Amino acid sequence: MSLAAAPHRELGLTDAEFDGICERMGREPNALELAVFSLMWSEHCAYKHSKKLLRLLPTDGPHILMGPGENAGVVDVGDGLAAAFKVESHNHPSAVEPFQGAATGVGGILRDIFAVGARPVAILDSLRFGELDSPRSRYLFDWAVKGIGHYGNSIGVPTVGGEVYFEPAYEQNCLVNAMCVGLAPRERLIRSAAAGVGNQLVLLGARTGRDGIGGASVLASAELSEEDESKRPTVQIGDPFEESKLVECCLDLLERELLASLQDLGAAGLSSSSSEMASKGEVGLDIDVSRVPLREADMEPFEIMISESQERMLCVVEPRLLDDVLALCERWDVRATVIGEVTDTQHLRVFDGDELVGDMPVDALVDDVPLYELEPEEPSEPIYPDPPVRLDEEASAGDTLLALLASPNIASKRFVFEQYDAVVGSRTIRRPQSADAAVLVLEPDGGSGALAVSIDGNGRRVACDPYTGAVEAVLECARNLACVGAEPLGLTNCLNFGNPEKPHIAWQLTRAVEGLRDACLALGVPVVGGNVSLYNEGGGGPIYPTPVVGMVGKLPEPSAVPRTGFAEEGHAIAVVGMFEPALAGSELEKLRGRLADSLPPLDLAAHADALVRVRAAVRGGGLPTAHDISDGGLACALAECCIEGGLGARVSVDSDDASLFGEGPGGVIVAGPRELIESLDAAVVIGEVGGEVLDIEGVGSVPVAELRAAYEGAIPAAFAS
Amino acid sequence: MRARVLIRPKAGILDPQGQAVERALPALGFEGVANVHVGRLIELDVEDASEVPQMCERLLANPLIEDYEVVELKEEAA
Amino acid sequence: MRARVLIRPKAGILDPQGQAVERALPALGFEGVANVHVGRLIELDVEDASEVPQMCERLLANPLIEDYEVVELKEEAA
Amino acid sequence: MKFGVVRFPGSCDEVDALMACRRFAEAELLWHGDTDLQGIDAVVVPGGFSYGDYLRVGAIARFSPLMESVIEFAHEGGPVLGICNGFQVLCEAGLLPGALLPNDSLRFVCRQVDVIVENTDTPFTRACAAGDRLSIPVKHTTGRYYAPEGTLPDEQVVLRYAPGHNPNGSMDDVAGVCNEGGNVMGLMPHPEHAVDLLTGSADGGRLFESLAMVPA
Ligand SMILES: Nc1ncnc2c1ncn2[C@@H]1O[C@H](COP(=O)(O)OP(=O)(O)O)[C@@H](O)[C@H]1O
Ligand SMILES: [Mg+2]
Repeated sequence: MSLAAAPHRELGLTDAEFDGICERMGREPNALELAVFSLMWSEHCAYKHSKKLLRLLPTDGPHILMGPGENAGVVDVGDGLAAAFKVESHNHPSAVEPFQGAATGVGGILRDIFAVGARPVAILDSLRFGELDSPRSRYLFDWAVKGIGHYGNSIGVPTVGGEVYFEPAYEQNCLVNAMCVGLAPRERLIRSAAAGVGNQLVLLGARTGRDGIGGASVLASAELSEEDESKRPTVQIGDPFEESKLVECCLDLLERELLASLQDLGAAGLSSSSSEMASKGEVGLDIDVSRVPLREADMEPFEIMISESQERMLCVVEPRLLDDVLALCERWDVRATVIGEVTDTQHLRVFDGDELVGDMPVDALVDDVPLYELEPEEPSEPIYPDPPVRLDEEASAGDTLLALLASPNIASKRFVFEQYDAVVGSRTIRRPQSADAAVLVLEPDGGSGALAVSIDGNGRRVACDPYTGAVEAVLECARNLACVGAEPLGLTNCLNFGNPEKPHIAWQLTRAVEGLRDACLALGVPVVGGNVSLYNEGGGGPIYPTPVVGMVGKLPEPSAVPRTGFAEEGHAIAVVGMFEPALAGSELEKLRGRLADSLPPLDLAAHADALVRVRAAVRGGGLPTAHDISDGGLACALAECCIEGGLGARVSVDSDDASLFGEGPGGVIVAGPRELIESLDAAVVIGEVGGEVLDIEGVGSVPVAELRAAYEGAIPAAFAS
Repeated sequence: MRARVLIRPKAGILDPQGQAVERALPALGFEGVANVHVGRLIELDVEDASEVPQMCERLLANPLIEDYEVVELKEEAA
Repeated sequence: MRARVLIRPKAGILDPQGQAVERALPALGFEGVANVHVGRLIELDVEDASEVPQMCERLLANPLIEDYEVVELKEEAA
Repeated sequence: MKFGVVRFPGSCDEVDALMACRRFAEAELLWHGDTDLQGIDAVVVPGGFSYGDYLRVGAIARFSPLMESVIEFAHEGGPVLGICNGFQVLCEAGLLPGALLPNDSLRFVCRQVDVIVENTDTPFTRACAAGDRLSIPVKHTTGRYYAPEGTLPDEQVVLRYAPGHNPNGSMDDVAGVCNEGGNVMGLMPHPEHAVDLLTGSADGGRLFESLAMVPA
């Protein structure tokens, strides 16, 4: 594409925005400058429609070392160690090419983590697709999972958890969010602000090709459409081997204190990384594109500035340290090239050799960007059609339980997580499905205790009620942590929504962010960072509003972490926490072909207290089994405990649908020696572990083998033949 | 009849495999190697060779990142 | 000059990739497909084409599990 | 007794292997670009994706300067243990019979499996009893072991997947093999990830324990 032929509209800029650029520049931008502005002013880079809303989120907390604004949020995990984490979306690229889209999504979030000096130690993924009976959804799911595994497995970072949901609303627009957690000695942490006029700008890593040209604005800010064809040659290809060298090299450079600042190259490539470094440091930068190592000889300067070639980092180096930096990069076999220097101009100036080919005020690119007010309006009638009926109202409780366990949203995700290396690094003491949160010991890094990580967000419930649904996402994530005895240190989130220029989407977004805010305040958990992905509307209307919440927590005693499975015959089973189940928004309601238009309101303060009780029960020690009551309600949670433990149970509980299959935050199943269970604060004993069937008094009983067949068989069956 | 499909990374698309081979060969004493590209080779018996390009579009190749070339071979595979 | 190396799984060794393609094609409505095999395609510029077989023996192929065939192409790559 | 753990660019499990070795003896990392083995008594070639595993797993790593020294060390009878990618490298280097092919599922598989000790008369299994059942994780895409007819004598099969535990379609459930001299072993499961009950199993420690028993 030659920009001369591509006026600002084709680059996604409105006429008003174009005028704004001319005003700030004091002239019309040339083609290169227009290309850079179009990316820097895209929703993806500028958060035009979400920035104001995000200011609502609480960002202060006792453990915070770096908050939003840096490449990743960082919290103090004690013993001089810091944990960096962030979740990011790669939805549109994954919809275009699921394998490379998902793989480069992982590569991108990894770079955000080591850009602050942390070694990536865990990946989690949050995925949304159409129903599995759709061939296209199966294809996207299959290849996105392969892509995530390919990158994480190859680079030696374990993928320890995640979630997958299948809903018709994602058929035209899948979601691929990836979260990474990293660890660093506190003194190795580094920021991205460029500083020191005269310091050298050094580009590390892969050569620059035509990957993802225009990707940031075209792929990330426009609704998918027919002319996707034309975008396709610009798919970004990931090279995890290059990145693994880059990780080791960057961490080594930081260990030796050779860098003044460090920044990854993500969306909009050199344009955004350089201008953001300059903006944070309140300096200018000169870049000579003719020095950038190219994969293709004949690239134009604008292409070099906006290329999204993967596996590249940008750092600022004092001239006296330059030789040491270049030597160390050579040892790690990482390409390192001086491409420019820090100036006091507060302009980003682009040279092609001696020729000045672009000159842009940094604040016009980064800070002084037009922000838009949302115009939220509550929809008067439902936005989403009812889901297809998949289960007959009259089905027996036993058949209903089996149908729920076999529903892909609840069924075991073993098909997914067995394609991920969950153990590399020797930190993982709870793998997927063995506990509600993944648990990573800190001992190998010289710390004490363990980290717990989880990622959650049931978009269907948010669709029913954006505010309450978002609150529930935070509560479920915190509850998953509580089930392993961990206290949340910080929260990251990815807001996946439709087109915010539409009033109903603006309303969903506003209410969801208010829900996140209130839940974070109630739990005292600060937001350390996140990501926003808007315009997720491919033909079939908007996706379910999907705020995805990731948390990192700390627990003191790794050897005493409960598991999901029942442990021993004779153990007493109880429900702790605060559980008020309802059918609204539940998986059962979905199977019955309905979608509620609200969720029961909830008492946040009471839920915060309940979470403290759950954590106390787990931390009390000696508790072998704890599992949160989530999708599919109490009956499904009990079944999961039976399946994982290979043991049956006899319980007596209320036998109505809502009590058995209803959902709602707060409930946790615990099991253990009777005296221990009975001693727990506010525990309601409901039965006993034993036998080979799950027997719910007055309701029916199902052999554990049948439960397992339904639970473990469902997703593989979708791929059979 | 037997058909052969040659699948190559599209021009300009990163080809880490080709790069790796290009770096490895000189180390083994093979000089003057350049432009190495690694792709896939698919050979199959088909009734109607005219269908093979559609097979490539729909399954065998990934048109986003790969080019393909179909060669018709006379003999069937043993 | 440009050389092309065709690398195929040795006869008799299970080729699950070939089998997967063979299963998938009929599902897409392509009938009468048989004997599908998936291998590797390597193309490279070399000074001395006579060296290519040694390159295969030493690096490009694993003779235990793969057969290779070298084809000399006239034109250099663009 | 000192272990040397090879570090290639793209290795993933070298630090895990190093920590596992250190539970039983001294251990240090060996840099792929060096040729000096620093007087170590046993070599571990760890898992990962050496040199990106491009072209063919293990194919390029096999030619690294350090591997030339490791091959020499092996020919002199020094004990060499290849884990996962290390196994693939040792096969490519001709130190072990056979080759590793893509899993029959064509998918990466990460799973705890049971393996049965078939041969205790090796430096790697002398701490085990014949028939011992070890719980060790596998994690690989290219782990289907294959050796042409008659190239793998039974006594060179050191580990087999327990019935029903073969994760990749390996010939005769072979999980680990040794060379004729018995001083070079390769296996697909990751014993370095089974050295601590906290992470699931300590059974893999038996291999390192066996090696540590080698008179230094
Ligand atoms: N996409 C995925 N990647 C990795 N692990 C996953 C994925 N989806 C689900 N899992 C794992 O499967 C288990 C069950 O998932 P889920 O039902 O979402 O847990 P919960 O409801 O407790 O949040 C968890 O251990 C989770 O980490
Ligand atoms: Mg669940």
